[in-house]
Amino acid sequence: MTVMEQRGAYRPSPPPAWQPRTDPAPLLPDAEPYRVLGTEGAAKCDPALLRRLYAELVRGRRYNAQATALTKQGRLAVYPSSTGQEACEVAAALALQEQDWLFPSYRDTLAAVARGVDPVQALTLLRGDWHTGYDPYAHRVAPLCTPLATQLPHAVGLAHAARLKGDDVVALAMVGDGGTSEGDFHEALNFAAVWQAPVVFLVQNNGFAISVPLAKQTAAPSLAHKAVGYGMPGRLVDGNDAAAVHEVLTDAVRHAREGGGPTLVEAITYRVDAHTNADDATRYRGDAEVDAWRAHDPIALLEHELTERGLLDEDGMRHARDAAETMAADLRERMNQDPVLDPADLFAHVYAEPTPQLREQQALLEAELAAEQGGEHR
Amino acid sequence: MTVMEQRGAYRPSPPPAWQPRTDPAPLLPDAEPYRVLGTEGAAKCDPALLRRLYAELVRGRRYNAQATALTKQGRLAVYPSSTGQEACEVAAALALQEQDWLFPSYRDTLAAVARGVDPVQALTLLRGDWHTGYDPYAHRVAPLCTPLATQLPHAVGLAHAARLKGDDVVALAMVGDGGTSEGDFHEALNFAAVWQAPVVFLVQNNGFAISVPLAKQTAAPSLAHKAVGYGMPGRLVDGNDAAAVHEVLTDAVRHAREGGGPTLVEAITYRVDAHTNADDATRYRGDAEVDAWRAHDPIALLEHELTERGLLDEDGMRHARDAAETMAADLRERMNQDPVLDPADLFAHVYAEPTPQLREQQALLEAELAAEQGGEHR
Amino acid sequence: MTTVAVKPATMAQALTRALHDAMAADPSVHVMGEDVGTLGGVFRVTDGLAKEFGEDRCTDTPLAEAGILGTAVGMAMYGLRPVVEMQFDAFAYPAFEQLISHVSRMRNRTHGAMPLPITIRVPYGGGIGGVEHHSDSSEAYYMATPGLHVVTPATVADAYGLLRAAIASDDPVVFLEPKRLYWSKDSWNPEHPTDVEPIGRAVVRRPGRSATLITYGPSVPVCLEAAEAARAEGWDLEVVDLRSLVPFDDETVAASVRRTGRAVVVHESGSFGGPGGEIAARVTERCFHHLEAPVLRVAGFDIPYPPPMLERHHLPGVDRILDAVARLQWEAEN
Amino acid sequence: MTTVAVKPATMAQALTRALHDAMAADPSVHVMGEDVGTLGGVFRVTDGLAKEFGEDRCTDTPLAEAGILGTAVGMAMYGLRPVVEMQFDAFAYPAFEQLISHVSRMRNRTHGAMPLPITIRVPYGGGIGGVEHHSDSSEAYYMATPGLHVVTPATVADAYGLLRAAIASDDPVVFLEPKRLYWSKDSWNPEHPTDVEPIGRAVVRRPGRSATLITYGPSVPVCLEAAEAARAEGWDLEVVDLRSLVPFDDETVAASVRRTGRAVVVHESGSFGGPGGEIAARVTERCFHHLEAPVLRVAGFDIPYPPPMLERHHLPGVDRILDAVARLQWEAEN
Ligand SMILES: Cc1ncc(C[n+]2csc(CCOP(=O)(O)OP(=O)(O)O)c2C)c(N)n1
Ligand SMILES: Cc1ncc(C[n+]2csc(CCOP(=O)(O)OP(=O)(O)O)c2C)c(N)n1
Ligand SMILES: [Mg+2]
Ligand SMILES: [Mg+2]
Repeated sequence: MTVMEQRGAYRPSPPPAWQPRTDPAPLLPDAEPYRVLGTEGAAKCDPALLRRLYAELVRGRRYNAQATALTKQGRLAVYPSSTGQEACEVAAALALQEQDWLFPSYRDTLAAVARGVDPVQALTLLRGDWHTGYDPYAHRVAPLCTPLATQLPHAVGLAHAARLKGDDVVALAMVGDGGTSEGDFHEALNFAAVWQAPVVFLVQNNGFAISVPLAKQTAAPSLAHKAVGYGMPGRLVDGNDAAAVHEVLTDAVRHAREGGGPTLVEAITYRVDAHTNADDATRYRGDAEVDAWRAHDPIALLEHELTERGLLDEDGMRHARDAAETMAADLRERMNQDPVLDPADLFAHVYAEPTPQLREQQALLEAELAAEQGGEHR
Repeated sequence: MTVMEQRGAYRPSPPPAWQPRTDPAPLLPDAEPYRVLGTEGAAKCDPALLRRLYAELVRGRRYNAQATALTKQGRLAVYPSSTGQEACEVAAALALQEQDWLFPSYRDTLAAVARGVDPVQALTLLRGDWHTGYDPYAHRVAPLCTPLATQLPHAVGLAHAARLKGDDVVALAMVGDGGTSEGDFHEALNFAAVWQAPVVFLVQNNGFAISVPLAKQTAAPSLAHKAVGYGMPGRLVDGNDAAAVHEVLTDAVRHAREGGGPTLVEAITYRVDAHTNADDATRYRGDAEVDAWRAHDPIALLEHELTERGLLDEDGMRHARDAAETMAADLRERMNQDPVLDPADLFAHVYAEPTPQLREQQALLEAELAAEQGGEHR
Repeated sequence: MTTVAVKPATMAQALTRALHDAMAADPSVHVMGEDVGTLGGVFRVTDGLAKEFGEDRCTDTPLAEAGILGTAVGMAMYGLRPVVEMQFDAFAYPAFEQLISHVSRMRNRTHGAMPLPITIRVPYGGGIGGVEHHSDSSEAYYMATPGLHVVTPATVADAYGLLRAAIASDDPVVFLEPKRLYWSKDSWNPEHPTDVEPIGRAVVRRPGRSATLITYGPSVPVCLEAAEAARAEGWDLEVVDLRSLVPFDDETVAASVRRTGRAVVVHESGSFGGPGGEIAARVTERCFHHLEAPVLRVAGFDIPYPPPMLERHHLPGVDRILDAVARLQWEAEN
Repeated sequence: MTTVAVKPATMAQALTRALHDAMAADPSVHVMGEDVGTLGGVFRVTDGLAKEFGEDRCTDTPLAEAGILGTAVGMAMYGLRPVVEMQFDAFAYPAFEQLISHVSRMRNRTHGAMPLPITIRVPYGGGIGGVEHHSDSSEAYYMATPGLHVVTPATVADAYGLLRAAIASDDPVVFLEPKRLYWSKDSWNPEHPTDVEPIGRAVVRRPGRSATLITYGPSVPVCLEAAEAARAEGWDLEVVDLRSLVPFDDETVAASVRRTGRAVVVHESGSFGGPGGEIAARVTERCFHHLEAPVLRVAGFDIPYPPPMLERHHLPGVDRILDAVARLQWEAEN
C-alpha cells in the first residue's frame, strides 16, 4: 500500500481493536493492609477458627525455636526461621482444602508442617540426609523450593492441569518480597492470569531479602500493586494478623475455586530472626526496628483478642503450650537419632532406570565401600 | 522469645514499617490512549515537527516496502516489517537527543535508520553478511536484538552507568507486546525503577506476537498498567498518531533526563504485514481486522492533519515521496552489490586476542581455503 | 485422523504424526509453546493438532520460555505429559534454570516420588541461513545436566520413533530436532509408522572397515556423503548414528571402533567442551589398545555461530571430514 | 586502605583484597550483586567495599540474576567494568540467556566494536555441606560457550592474581571460586600481593615422573594429597593446576603428559559431558604415542549434587584418585 492509496481513508477515531481489557479499579489493593484483630471485624470471626489458629501459631513458634536449637546442636545444617511470620505460615496451610496444593518456598517449613507434613520429614532438606524428605503427593505439598520464585510457575501449571482435568483443586504458592524481583515471578503470574488458573500467590513481605531491604528491592507503592499489571486482584493484608491473613487467603482460594482466577496477596510481616542461623543481622539492621515488630507479634495479637473476648484463659494457653512442647519433645527425640543413609540412593532416582553409565558408577562406589568395610582401602 | 514474654506487649496498630511507598494514582495510565491528531491538541503542535515526522514516515514506509522487496529478490534472508508502525519507529528516534541511546528490538530497523544508522548497515543482520552491521557507538544505537526483551536490562544498565558518571544520557528501549511476557522485561523495569535510571520503555503493542494475539499474551487492563507494579508512570498512547507518540516519548525522555526516573509507554498499533516475509498471517487473522487498521494508517492520519491545516500541499507530498524514492533507489543499488566477506572475521572478534585454540582453527580453515583456491581439494 | 496430512514424507511431517499419534493414544499428552496452536509452529511441526485436539491440548502460551517449562513442570506434577516446544535453540536459554534446577532433578529431589515425564522439543543447529541466535547447537549444555535424556533423530523414521519414545518416557527428554533435516524426505510410510525406537541405542548407518565416523543429527547425512566420497581414496568408512547422547550407547560405538581401529567424531556443535570430547574420551578409555590413532574430532569452530553468509565455512563438511580421516596415521598400517 | 582487613591469609581475604585494589586502581570497576553491599556478601568476599567506595561502586541489587547480568552488560557498554557476584553456582542459571546470547557474543556480534569487560564471580562446587542447589560444579556450561574466559584459582595467591587479571581483561571472564577453599589459608603477604597472573597459563604444582594428575580449583589440594599418598605405592605423581579452562594451556599439559606417559583428569564436576572429556580428548590428540594407557577421569558421578550427608561418596577423594592411577596399565611398564 503506498501513501497515496491511504489518502482520504482516515477517520479520526480510537484505534479499532483497543478497549481496556478489564476494569483496573477492582484489581487495585486497598490503601491500608487489611486487619481483623483489634477491629470491629474481629467479632465476626468464628471462635473455633481463632482458637485453632492460636494453637497452630503457638506450635509453630515452638517448632521454629526447636529447629533453631537443633542447628546449634549440629543436628541441622541450617534453618531459615519463620519466627514472627507464623501467622502467614499457618494461615496459608489452613486456607486450603484437603485436595488443594501448597507450594512453599525454602523458608516455609512451617506451612508444610501445618498442612500435615511430618515435622521431621519436613527438616530432611536442612538436616541433609536427602533433599525433599516427604512424599509431595501425601499431603499435596510441593518440595520446599530453594531457587527463589521457581516454584511459582509449577503451582500455575499444576492448578491449570487440575482445571483441565475437571478437578476441584486450588494451588497456593508462597514467595518472599525478594523473590518477586525474579523473572519467574512475572512469568508465573502472567500465565496464571491468562489461563485463569485457580492459584493464589502469597507474598510474605518480611522486609528483607537476606540483608537487602525492601526499598532496594522495589519502588512500587506496594507489591500487591503488581497484580493489576497481570489483570488479577491484588490484596494487602497485615501479615501478623492471623485472622486477617486467613480471611484474605480463604477468600482468594474460594475465588479461584469458583473459576475467578488467580489473586496476588501481599502480607506485610517481618523476619524477626536473622536470615538463617548462619546470618548476622546486626550487620544490616538496628534493634529498634526489630523491637517495634516484636511488639506486633502475631501470637500476642491473637492472644490479646482471644483473652479480651473470653475465648481463651490460662488453661487454654497452657494447653496450647503443652501440645507445642509435646511436638517439640518428639521432634528433638527423633532428630537426635542419626538418619540411616544408603549410598545406593545416589543412583536410584536420577532416571526411572539407571543408565548403563550410572550402573558402572554405582558399581565403582560399591567396590570402594566394600573395600573400606574390609579395611582393604588405603 | 516465648509466647509468655509477648503478653501485654500488644498495641493494635498497623505494622510499624508499612506505608505506601509512593502514591499509585499518578502512575496509572489514562483510560484512553492519548491522541493528538484530529483533536484540539493538534493545533498546539509545532508545524515544523509535524512536517519532519511526515517526511520520516513516508521515508520509513518506503524503506519497509523496499526491504520487503529485497527479500523477494533474495537479497535479504528475512525482513520483519514495521509497516503500519512507522509512527512509533520514527517518534522513538526523534524523541532522543544526540547523546542519548536507542535500544531497538529485532523489528526496529526503521528506528535505527531514523536515528541515523546507514540504511544498508542496518540490514546487515538480515542480509546475513554479519550480525550487527553498524558501530553501535557511532549513533548510539545498540544492536538490533533478537532474543526478546533481553536488551531492556542493557538499556537500564547503560542509563544507570551514564548517570553514575554524571552524563546527561537517556536510554530508550523498544519491545513488543509479546516481549512483555519475558522475565527480562520484569527485571529490567524493576531495576530501572529501583535505580531511578533515566530510561524510557516503549512497548509497541501491535496486537500479535507472530500468531499469538494479545488476549493470549496478557489479561491486564493494558500493558501500561504494569508500570504501577514497578513504581513508575505508565502511559497509553495511540501508536499510529505520530504527534501523540512523539509528545509522550519526548515528555518521558525529559522526565528521565531531569532525574524523574523511568516511564513505561504502551503504544497501541498494529502489525499490518505478516510477522516476516516467511510468515503466513492468513492462518491466524482475518482481513477485516487488518482492513480496519489500514484505515487508521499513521501516514494518512498525519497527512490528513497537515493538509487540513494547510501545512502540506501536493508539492510537499511529492517532495517527501521523492526523498523516499531517492533513499530507496540508493538502498536497492547498494544492496544489489554482493558484500565482501572475509572468513578470517570468524575468529577475529571472539576475544580481544584469539586463543591458541582459535588460532589453530583459523589455520585449518586457511589451509582449506588455500587448497580450494588451488583446486587441490576434493 | 482427519486433519493431519496422511502422506508424511519429510522429517517435519513424521514429527507431526508422532505428536498426533501420541495425543490420540494418551489424553494426558499436552503440546505447548509459542505459536504451536493456530499457526502450527514456525516449522509447522504442530500443524493441525490444535484443530483436532483443541486448544487445551495444544496451547499457544505467552511468550516466556521459563514460564512455559515451569508451568509444564507443574502440569507433569499433576500427571500430564507435556510436550514443550522451544521455538529455536537459543530461545531455550531463558528456561535453563527451570531445566537444570527442576526438570532434571525433580525425581531425584523427591526420592523418586515425583517423576517428570516432560518432552522438550528443541529445533537446533545451523545450515538454514538463520540470523543470529537461530542456529545454535546447544547439546553440550543438555549432556552436562544429569537427569535429562538427550535424543536427536537423523532420519524420518527415527524422528517418529524417537519422539514417540520420548513422550512415552517417564523421564524428561530433551528432543533435539535438526532444523536443516526438517525437509529431508524419506520413503517412510506413515500408515505403518515404525515401531517406537528405544532410547539409548546407536545404530550403524553404514558398515565399513577402515575407520568409524561417530556422529548424530544433522551431521549424519554429511558423514554418509563423506563415506561415499572416501571410497575414491580407498577408505571404507563406517558411520555410527548415536541417536541418543544420553544415555550413551557405549557398546555399539566401542564395538565399531574396536573393529575399525580408527575413529572421527563429527558434529556441528563447537569443539571445545562439546560432545566430541566426551565421546572421544570414552571411546579411548574403552578401545585404547585397538586404536591406531587418536580419536579425532571434526566440529564447528569455537566461535559464536556465524552469520548466514559465512556459515558454510563453519559447518563440518565432507572435505573437512576426509581431511581428518587422512590424519588418522595410515602410515602405521604399512 | 583502611576498612579492608590488612592481613588476608585466606582465599576469601585475597579475593576481597583483589576487588579492593582493582576498585582503587580503576574507578570504572563496579561490584554488584545480591547482598554484596552492606552485608559484604554471604561469603564476606565484598566485605568493606561499599563502605570504602560507596554504594554506587558496590551495589546491592534487586534479587534477579538475569537483571544483574543484563544491567551489567549495559554498564559495560558504557565503559564501566562490572564485577558481578552470583551468590551460588546454581543461582547463575537464571542469567544463562544473558550470558550465552549476549555476554559471550557482544564483541563478536558487533564486529569488535562493543567488547564487554565483565567479570562474573561464581562461588562453585561442593564439600561445604550445602543444601541442594548450593554445590553445583557448572564449569561445563561455561566451557561450552565461546567468547567467555573461564578461570578458577586453587591457591590464595592465584585468587588474588587471577581475579585482578580477570577484572583487567577486556573480555568477559567467568571467575569460578571454589567455595570450600574460601577458608583455605596461605602465607601469602597482602602487603606485597603477587603480580597479576596472566590468564591462560597452567602451572605444575608438584613435579613427578610416573603420571600426571590434571586438575583445577577445589580438586588441586586433593590431588596434591593423593600425590603424597601415592609415594607409598611407589608412584611419583605430577600435579598440573589448570587455573584457566578457557583458554586452555595445551602446551603445559601436553608437555607434562609426554614426560610421564600417563594421565588422570580429576574434577568434582560430573563426568559425562564434563570438562574431563574435553581434557582427555585433547591430551590424547596431542600425546597419543606417548601414552601408555588411556587418559582416565576421576570426577563426580553423573547425578544431581547429593545432599550433605552423602556428598563424601560423590566427591573425588584420594582413594578414588589412587584407584584410577592403579588402573593406568602399569603392567606395560615391565
Ligand atoms: C534464584 C536464587 N537466587 C539467589 C538465592 C539465594 N538466596 C536465598 S534466600 C535469599 C533471600 C530471599 O529473600 P525473600 O524472597 O524476601 O525471602 P525471605 O528470605 O525473606 O523469606 C537469597 C538471595 C536463591 N535461593 N535463589
Ligand atoms: C527469547 C525469544 N523467544 C522467542 C523468540 C522467537 N520470536 C521472534 S519474534 C517473536 C514474536 C515477538 O512478538 P512481539 O514481542 O509482540 O514483537 P513483534 O514481533 O510484534 O514486533 C517470537 C516468539 C525470540 N526471538 N526470542
Ligand atoms: Mg523477605
Ligand atoms: Mg507484537
